[in-house]
Amino acid sequence: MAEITHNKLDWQELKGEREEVLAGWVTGQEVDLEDAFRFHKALPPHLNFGVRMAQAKEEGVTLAQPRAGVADLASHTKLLKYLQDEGGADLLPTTIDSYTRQNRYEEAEKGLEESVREGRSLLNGFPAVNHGVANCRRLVESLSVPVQVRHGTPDARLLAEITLAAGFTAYEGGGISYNIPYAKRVPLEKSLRDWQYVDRLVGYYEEQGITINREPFGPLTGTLVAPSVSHSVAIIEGILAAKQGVKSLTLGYGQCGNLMQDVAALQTLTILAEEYLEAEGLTDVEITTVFHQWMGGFPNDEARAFGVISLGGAAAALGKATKVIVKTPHEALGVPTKEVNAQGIRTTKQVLNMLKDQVYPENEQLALEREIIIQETRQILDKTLELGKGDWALGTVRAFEAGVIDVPFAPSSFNAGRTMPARDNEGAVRFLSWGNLPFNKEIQDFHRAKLAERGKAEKRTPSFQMVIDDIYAIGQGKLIGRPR
Amino acid sequence: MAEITHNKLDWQELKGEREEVLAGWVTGQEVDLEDAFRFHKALPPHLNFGVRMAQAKEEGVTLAQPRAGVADLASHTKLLKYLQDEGGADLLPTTIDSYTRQNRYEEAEKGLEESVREGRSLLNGFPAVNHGVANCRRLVESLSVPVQVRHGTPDARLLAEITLAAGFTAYEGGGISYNIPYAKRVPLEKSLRDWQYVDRLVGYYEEQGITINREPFGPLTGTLVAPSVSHSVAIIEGILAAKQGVKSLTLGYGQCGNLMQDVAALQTLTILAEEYLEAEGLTDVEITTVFHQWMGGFPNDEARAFGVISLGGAAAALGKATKVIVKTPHEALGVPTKEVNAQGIRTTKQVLNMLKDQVYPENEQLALEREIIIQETRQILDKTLELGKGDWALGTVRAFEAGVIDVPFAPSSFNAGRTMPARDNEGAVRFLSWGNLPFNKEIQDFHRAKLAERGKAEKRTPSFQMVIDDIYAIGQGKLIGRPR
Amino acid sequence: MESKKTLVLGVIGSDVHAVGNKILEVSFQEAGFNVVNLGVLVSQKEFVEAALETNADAIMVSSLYGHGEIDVRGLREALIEAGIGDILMYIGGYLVVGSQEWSEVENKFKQLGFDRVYPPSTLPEDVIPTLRADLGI
Amino acid sequence: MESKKTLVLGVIGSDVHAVGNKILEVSFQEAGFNVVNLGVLVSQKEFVEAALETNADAIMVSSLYGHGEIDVRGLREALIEAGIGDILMYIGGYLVVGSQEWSEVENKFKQLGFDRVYPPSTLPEDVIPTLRADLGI
Ligand code: B12
Ligand code: B12
Repeated sequence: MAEITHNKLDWQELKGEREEVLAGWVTGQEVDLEDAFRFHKALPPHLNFGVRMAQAKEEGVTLAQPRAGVADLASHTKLLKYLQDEGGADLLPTTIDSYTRQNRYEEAEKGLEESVREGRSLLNGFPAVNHGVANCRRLVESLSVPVQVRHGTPDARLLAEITLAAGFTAYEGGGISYNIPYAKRVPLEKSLRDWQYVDRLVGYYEEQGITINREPFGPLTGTLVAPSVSHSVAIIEGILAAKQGVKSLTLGYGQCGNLMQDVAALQTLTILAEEYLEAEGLTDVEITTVFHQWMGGFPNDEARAFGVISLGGAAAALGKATKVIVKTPHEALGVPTKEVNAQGIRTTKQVLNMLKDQVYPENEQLALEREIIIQETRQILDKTLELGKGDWALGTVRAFEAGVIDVPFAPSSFNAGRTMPARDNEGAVRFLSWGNLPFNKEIQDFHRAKLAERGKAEKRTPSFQMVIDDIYAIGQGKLIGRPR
Repeated sequence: MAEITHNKLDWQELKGEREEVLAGWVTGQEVDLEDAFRFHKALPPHLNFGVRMAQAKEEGVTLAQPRAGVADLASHTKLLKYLQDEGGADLLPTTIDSYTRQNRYEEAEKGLEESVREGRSLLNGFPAVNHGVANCRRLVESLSVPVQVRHGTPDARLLAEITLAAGFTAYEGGGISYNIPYAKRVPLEKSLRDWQYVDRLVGYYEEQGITINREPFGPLTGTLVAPSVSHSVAIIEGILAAKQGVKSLTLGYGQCGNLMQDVAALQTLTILAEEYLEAEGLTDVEITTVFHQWMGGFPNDEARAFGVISLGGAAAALGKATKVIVKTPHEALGVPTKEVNAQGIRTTKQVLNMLKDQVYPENEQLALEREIIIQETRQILDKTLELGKGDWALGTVRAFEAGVIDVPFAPSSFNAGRTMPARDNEGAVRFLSWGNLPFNKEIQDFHRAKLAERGKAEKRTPSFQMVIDDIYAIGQGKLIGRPR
Repeated sequence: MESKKTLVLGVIGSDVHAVGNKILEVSFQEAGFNVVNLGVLVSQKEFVEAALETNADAIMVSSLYGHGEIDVRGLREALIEAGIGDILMYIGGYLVVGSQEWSEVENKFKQLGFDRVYPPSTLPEDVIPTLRADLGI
Repeated sequence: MESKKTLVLGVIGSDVHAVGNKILEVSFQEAGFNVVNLGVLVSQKEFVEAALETNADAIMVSSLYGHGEIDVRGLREALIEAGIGDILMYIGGYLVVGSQEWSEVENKFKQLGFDRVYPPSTLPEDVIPTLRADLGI
């Protein structure tokens, strides 16, 4: 494999690879780009994801989008329509099952068949590759809001070919965010390159005047990921996507739980992204944001889960996220029914509507919180670029090797796993140990002081037990895992 | 009737009146103060409401208390125990039925009998007078958290005699807040005097070393009541209570819905109360606060109601209220079952716990919001005292006559009803017309500007239609009643 | 206008919910009715007397607090006794304690003598056309 | 200590939920077990081989993502074939898609060859005493 670079792939040179990819499953034959372009051009603008996001950004409102996917087409269509009509979802998803995510299409096929036979979904999502272009189009056509592919696939080339050809107008994922939290042994060089393929495909659609929204997966492992870590990944994936011609970009962040930190994170995400994209000369990209309601362990009790969901909605609205990904009151119980899923959306929309004309006030603490995130992110990104000698793709590979970017609790063997995040005395996510994150002394002292403060309040020395306590905390009805 | 004053009633002189009051219903005979004092003194401190409130204030946490009451004793006991054990209520209520509130004990008796016969509550609360001292004691003894009497009774003398003798340690209401929103033709002189009786009785308990917590009803009509109006009433009732010897005082405020205004309201309530009590030399009173989750019309949909409840919990926590009165997801459907009631508590507690270590940041806008509330409240209170020539009771009667205090949507014919509240463009409650509220030009201009701003955004002239739209708004899923 | 129809409006029993009553008053007025609003805490007797005195065309009863079931018993009979037994009578609000099956509630109050029964989330515009029709205008 | 019992730990199938696995590793270690953690995305074959190689006393399977039902079929048979058919085997997590009646789920997985089956909110301290008892320590 040639050394990876962040340069734009040559579409003509991709020909051979595309043929291979499309041969990966029988439905690959259904992909016909000319036909796909015709289909997209005939779609009304209100079904285009990027257009809807840009409009929301302009209006300063936050849209609500659920997660949802079941195995068979009829049930999945029914599910999405329900979330649209009864949940009031502004945007829809199609969550892909875990076999497809690992390119195990045979197993997905088995799961699909068995699901149809048993009349209940044995898959945890919709196997879009197995369904193929024609079937997926039927889905897209039957909805009245835009729909996005959401998954967790290190090699998502075939899935992209099929779903984009089918008329989906948004595609989640990226070479880091859909590898490090979702795989164990996939080298970053490979996933980065496979996602460059996807981004180049999207760029090709853009060349035809068709906007496909791209969204790096912000929350990563969803468990105590500090803003600077997820911002770094989001911005790198944003740059890598834009280099391939992506024009509509939604960068994500998963709720940490301290309102001030969450608002600061949302505010800094756009600032930093614009800065770094501009430095690469990538100025014609529309950047919007997505806030994920708490991605870690939820309370079992529905009533308590509604509280967590609402707080997430509040942070999204006060941080002026362009959209929010909604959890359901059954998050800790299993994949939700459509009714329960719609409840999560409605709770969120009530909160969004009630807060949409309100602002989170500018103040010194918020400014400090922003400053910390900005400094940390710059330190990570600048070191990454340095390691890559000016190349973001190469820099990313080397940064992960060196632990300069390091995602907590990630299963990937290409992630150093040397950091230990924990909450401070106000519940903001800080670092108990920062491993090799290239933080300067000022930042290191900041984290040390913050955790010392908590340790003092709890009369214990910060340790891994504190981290474990924090992991369970929200599920047990609180934010900070205080000793009992 | 002698002209009303705010002076302390002479306990000895009350003898005759007490006999009359106790003769109001057969259970009055059960009241034996000596026995009551013995009972209270034997109660463990964790069952004392005021003690628990003072402790929460000290710890800086917000306690959660539901509303609940059904007709018969067994069911009511079961209900409260459920809310305590399954809901996790920190404090319990006993909501009194509406016949008792109007001193119609015969009708309450009928309702009680019929409820027992039909096996469902035909009363909207617990008729404590009809149950009597011995029965109420059984209730108090079977609980493990403090319990308060919550009602809406202009003449609550007999109810107080019976429930305090039974061991309740907290009593809601006041001569204004349980008259103006709860009655039509009860003169303020009468209700103020009847509540002085109650407060004097509480003062007599205090003289024996028994703390009875008193709580003026903060939200009044619950419908777009601006903070300065409810603060004025709360502080006057606080002063009147303290004059009679009350030492544990919880002042209330009902959520308006704009987070900044709600936080400012909670912050100013204590500041102002302490200031005005001190001016009267009433310095040994423990002042705590209660925040009421949105008291106006709720959404029918449970999921949406959970959103409203959570936002209320968030405002209570961020405003550092000492306790929050919890609504339920069935608020717009009818009196809730115990399960649904417990859900409201758990949602609230999740939000409280997650926010308890967080602060709402100090900032300029908040300071301005506080300043507005402080100035308005001072203007109302100072004019009231002036009208009363230094007497708060007399001043109150005259202030209501003059519309210097004026509660929106109040049924009482002793309330001027000349103000018209409406939301501004950020959803804070302002005045479209302030009637005779004694606001200076600066304040008047402020309200005018705020509503002009909204009018401009909505391209309409502010009018009563805007008020109607605001009344329906939260029930219809938003905060501000924008034209469709 | 001479032809204005007269409505007697009020919240029955020990009920003090004043907000909906206020909105109904304004809305019925704007819709061209002559409204006699008795406000909250209205007894059966007051309803009957007001209807007689104003020669009303309809009585609009509200009950929000849950005791409606007890409060309205005998109202139709009292109207009959007063000689205006066939006057049009609507009721709306939270008519019972808790939430019961709506069709049951509706039935119960129809048997108690109401011509139309409305659930709590009723808006004025949901009622006015029907009211006009029932009054033949 | 010589007498340390060995546990093979892993998340089966295409499942990447790594957090619970990490916590279980630390907790079992602290409780005095010798832990061989295979991490996430573990195939049946890897479980069998690791158990053989380390002469393990028990296999602790996690499945969080809902496909557990499909992923574990045949695991007990593969262990029998490898000659360690009677090894103690636990499973825990979100074992099926959606939420089903727990007793049904438990039954299903017992029939699939697991000695004990744990629901998602299981804490390490809920398991360790039972594990000790089952291993006779
Ligand atoms: C504000 C409020 C109060 C305020 C009232 C202030 C005041 N004086 O007006 C206060 C705080 C004082 C209060 C007190 C009580 N309340 Co209250 N209150 C409410 C609340 C939150 C909103 C009511 C409101 O103003 N809605 C807005 C207006 C515009 O709507 P509306 O009143 O429903 O009226 C509309 C329709 O119903 C319809 N309509 C009404 N009447 C009629 C008549 C006709 C003929 C027609 C066609 C239509 C119609 O048209 C109206 C306009 O759209 C409701 C719950 C809710 N809806 O969210 C509870 C609620 C009505 N209250 C309730 C109760 C029980 C009480 C109390 C007993 C206290 C308690 N246990 O908590 C006391 C009773 C006091 C008394 N004696 O009456 C219950 C009734 C329960 C039941 N029936 O099962 C409710 C439903 C709350 C609950 N879920 O427990 N309350
Ligand atoms: C964080 C998280 C993620 C992260 C995981 C990051 C990572 N690499 O670790 C991300 C975002 C990547 C993710 C992805 C997905 N997730 Co996920 N995720 C969660 C979440 C929110 C928390 C899990 C967690 O870390 N909990 C904390 C740890 C400490 O608890 P635990 O994992 O449950 O483990 C404890 C117990 O279960 C028990 N235990 C576990 N195993 C064993 C084994 C034995 C022998 C014993 C005794 C005990 C035991 O002990 C552990 C320690 O206490 C849960 C929902 C929840 N719980 O709130 C969903 C959840 C598990 N995920 C789910 C799903 C479906 C997915 C996805 C398919 C995406 C989707 N459709 O939304 C993908 C699957 C990816 C894949 N291929 O596996 C579902 C599973 C549904 C079902 N089975 O019906 C859940 C329940 C959410 C839901 N309601 O839909 N997820």
